[in-house]
Amino acid sequence: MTGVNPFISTSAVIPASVVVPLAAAALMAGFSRFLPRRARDLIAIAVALATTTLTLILMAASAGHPMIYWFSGWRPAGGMVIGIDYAVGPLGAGMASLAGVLASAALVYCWRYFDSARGRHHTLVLIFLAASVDFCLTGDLFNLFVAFELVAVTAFALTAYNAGHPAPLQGAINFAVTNSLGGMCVLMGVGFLYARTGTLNLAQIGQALAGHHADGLVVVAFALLAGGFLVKAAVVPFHFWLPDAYGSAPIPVCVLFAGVMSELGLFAVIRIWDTVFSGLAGGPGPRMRAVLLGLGILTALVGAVMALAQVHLKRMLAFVTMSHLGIYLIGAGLLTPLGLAGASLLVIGDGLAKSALFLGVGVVQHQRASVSETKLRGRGRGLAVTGVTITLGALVLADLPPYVSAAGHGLLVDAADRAGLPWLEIVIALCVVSSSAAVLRAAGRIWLGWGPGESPGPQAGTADDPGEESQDEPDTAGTNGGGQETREPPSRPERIPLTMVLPPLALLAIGLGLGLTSGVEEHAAAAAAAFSDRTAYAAAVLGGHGASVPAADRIAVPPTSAGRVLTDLGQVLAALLVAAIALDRRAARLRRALAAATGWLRRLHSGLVGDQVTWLAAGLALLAALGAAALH
Amino acid sequence: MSRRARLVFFAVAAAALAATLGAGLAGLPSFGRQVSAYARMLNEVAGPQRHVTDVVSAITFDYRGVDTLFEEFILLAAVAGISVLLRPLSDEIRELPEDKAPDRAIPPPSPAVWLLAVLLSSLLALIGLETVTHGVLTPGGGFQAGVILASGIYVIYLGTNYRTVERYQPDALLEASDGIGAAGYVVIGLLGLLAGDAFLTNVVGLGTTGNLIAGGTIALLNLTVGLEVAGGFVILASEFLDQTAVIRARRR
Amino acid sequence: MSEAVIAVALVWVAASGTAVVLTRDPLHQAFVTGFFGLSLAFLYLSMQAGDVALSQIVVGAIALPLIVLLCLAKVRKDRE
Amino acid sequence: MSVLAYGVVAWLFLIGLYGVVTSRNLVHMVVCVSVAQSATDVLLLEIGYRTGGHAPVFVSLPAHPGPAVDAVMQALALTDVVVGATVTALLLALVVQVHKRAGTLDPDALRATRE
Repeated sequence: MTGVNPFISTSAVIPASVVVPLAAAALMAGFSRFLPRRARDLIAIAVALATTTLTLILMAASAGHPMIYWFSGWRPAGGMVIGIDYAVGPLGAGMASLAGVLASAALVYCWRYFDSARGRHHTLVLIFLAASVDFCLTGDLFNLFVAFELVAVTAFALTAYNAGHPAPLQGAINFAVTNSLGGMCVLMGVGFLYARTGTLNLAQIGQALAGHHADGLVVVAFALLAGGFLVKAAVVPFHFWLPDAYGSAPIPVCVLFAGVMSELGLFAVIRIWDTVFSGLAGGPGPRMRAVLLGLGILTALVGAVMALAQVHLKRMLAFVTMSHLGIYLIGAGLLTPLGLAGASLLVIGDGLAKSALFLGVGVVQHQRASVSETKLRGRGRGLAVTGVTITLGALVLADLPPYVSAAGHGLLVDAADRAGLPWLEIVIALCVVSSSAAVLRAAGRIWLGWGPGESPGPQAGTADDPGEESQDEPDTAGTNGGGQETREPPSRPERIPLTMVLPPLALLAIGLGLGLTSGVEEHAAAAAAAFSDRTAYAAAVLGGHGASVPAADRIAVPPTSAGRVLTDLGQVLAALLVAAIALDRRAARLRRALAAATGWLRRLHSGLVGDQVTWLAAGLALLAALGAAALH
Repeated sequence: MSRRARLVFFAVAAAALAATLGAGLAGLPSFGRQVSAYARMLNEVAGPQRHVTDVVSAITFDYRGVDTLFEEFILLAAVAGISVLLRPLSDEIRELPEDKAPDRAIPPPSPAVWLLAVLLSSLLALIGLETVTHGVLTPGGGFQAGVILASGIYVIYLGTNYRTVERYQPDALLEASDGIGAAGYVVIGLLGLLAGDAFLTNVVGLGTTGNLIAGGTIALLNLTVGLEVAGGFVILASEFLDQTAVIRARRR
Repeated sequence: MSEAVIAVALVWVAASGTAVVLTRDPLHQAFVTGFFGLSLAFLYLSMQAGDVALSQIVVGAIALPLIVLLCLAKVRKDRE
Repeated sequence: MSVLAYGVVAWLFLIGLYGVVTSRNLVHMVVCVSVAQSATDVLLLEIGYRTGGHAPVFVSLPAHPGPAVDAVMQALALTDVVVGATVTALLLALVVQVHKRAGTLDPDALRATRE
């Protein structure tokens, strides 16, 4: 740092990071009919890139020094918070900039081929981006709820973008009903905490609760808040909507969902734990760690098993996402800065890789009109670049060094060791290898023509085979809403546009670049330490002493050892091996046995919203019981 | 799960959830016995600080104005989303219903019905304008006024037929109203930044308490929200109406 | 006095909310929903929340039933 | 009184959930979601209520009007009413299209994501 107080020079950047995308979205909603198509695309991409830049500036400026911004100019007075604040730290700003990067990539990918329904698609993506930024930066509990709902409303509409097909519509209904109920839980939790503490500011609620013993109200408030956010984070048993929504949403939307939206749910859970509940009397940390780790392990395992069982590529990536979410929850749930740092790097690395995979699948879908692994067998010829992209992405899922995920994995494993839980490494490795192997198996079948072409198991009704394809192609009648002109026939260019091929490669390159950047682990550790420090956070928001506690810098980060690299390479080899076995004709009986053994799990994912809401109710009660055990 | 299994499972889960909610609700202060210091403080200072009599509007548009900014975009996103979902798809066309008796001209709406609709609509418009302009004084404000204004427009439709609606509905204007309303909120927020203060700071002259034009940006924000909501709700309802009246499957 | 009014409103809300859920036919439900919206508005008014009550009337008793009816009209037309 | 007031919140939320779980018609289900949603508004306003308090509107009041109820909770409930309405409208738009594309409104007959 140069000694200049970054707060002064960058204070206008903080509101700008939400104002820019919001203003653009509003103007596009109002006037897109007067803009040519190319202008809409260009504006949307430019705004997404600008938002990314602004959040990157915030990430750099807030390192080691949280930035507090009071909207409407209402600073706390007389020990009471009056207005709404943004509490900007590098972790939140980093998460926001990941949203910006992925939104930019998704919009570039949309260029030319994607029918944006007169720009409304771009409007929704920009609002989604602004809501994500708000979600990451806000320091107010009710504002967090509003951001949650804004993310949700845009996401419901984007899921069902291909409204001419039943699957996206049904996925959107499941998604919308479960997540709306989740939102209600969050709001009830907000009400409970307000009734107890008389404030909506996270720092002030935490201050009011600190040192007190949790009673029924606090426990239930925790369960409702965490439960609501875990619906969004798709943690078992709140996860059933996720494959239905991610499996049927358009490809650019999947990128935003898998890379950002679910992660926001986890982000919120850790944020409210760190700022609000961690100060409760009785040292609830270790017991809460057990609860979060249990949920994380369950989610990671279910996701990994289900990913291997899919032949629908988007559903497969949906379950890969879910498995990853479980792993992030394991990292964050260790409730140590090192664990959170590892999870953060994994969120970035895996988020970029998963997005690249989704975009690669999109190219395949666009060119071959299918997303079924078995129907696509041997049909990858002519799509070599995409094949390489998908294979690379899959290897990265297994923590191929020196990609940034490998660094995150290293931190996470080290954090588990230090917490006295070295066996977590095995759980994580199992899940990582399964996810990676599922995608490698698909790549082997599609591009090398290996393996049998038929569906791997005879599970009619539960076979995760794609039904009617929902193509991301022009699907709006006419061109100007009211007109009755016949639409252009869907063009299937022989050459794949570069705007579809390059974004996934660019995302992988960013991840590789971050992995090669020295000191990325230290930065992550410092950001995580600042994020986890409740007293420093409260002091920064509410003023008072101890505002600049650079405890962050003192987290020792283990150096990358040769053993670490060998373990990662071992995971990559294991993933290749599992994929090979999955494709080998001689292992057919093994596959059938495994499919039979996991049939009950696949049947649980019935895709029926009534079942999903029932699980939601049960999950809430379970979470309250666990919360009571942890907090009392 | 079979229906029966689901119902049994739900019964157990709901009982546990009821116990959970009960435990939380039991921790609340008794009904009507406590108001937070924060709220008491705002009730006391909002009037003098912001020259408004309706404290709720001061909180909505000033003290917690950012919440409302995002709330407006929830509405904008929902309207955009509904337009996307209900857009005529490639296998659909927009056409007015076929005339069952083509030789018979459609009777024009009777003057009495038309007059009644115009009267009712003017009344609603008046109530809407009254609601939006009194936002700083009495309950009501931009949102409620917007919905009332939107229903005023719909009452006019009741007095006529869909062919006329189809021809005269100003789609571009409605969309612009929706977009300008939302953008207007952002622009009014930027006034604070331009004045060297924080985003959404109330930097406009506050006026005299009790006047219609008081409260600075609170009154302005009420107006812009009214603009957005009115446009948004008409679009929203017309998307559903279009589905019923003019959008049909293309014959194969 | 006001306590009694609120108590009546609460019972009314609970009863009409239950009725909304138990009315399985969507067309009938649309009308019960309007009634439920009114009862909520009355409850809010009795709890001195004029702003919320007004919103609840325009949304719960007018806009929502209207959209439900439009939605049902479209569904019926599709079935023809 | 507390039991009645807070009991209604739990009742509305649970009866709404019950309606969603047992619904045979998507339109009915969406309306049940809005019933559950109204529980949150009732809760917020009850938390902000004060016996004998007047509305937080300081116009034409007697000289010593006594305390007012919580305006903050009213502002939150106001936001939530709007959020609930928009989500309901969005869900109904989805329902219109589902009926068009799947030919049914029975939630248990929708297996498009599974086939």
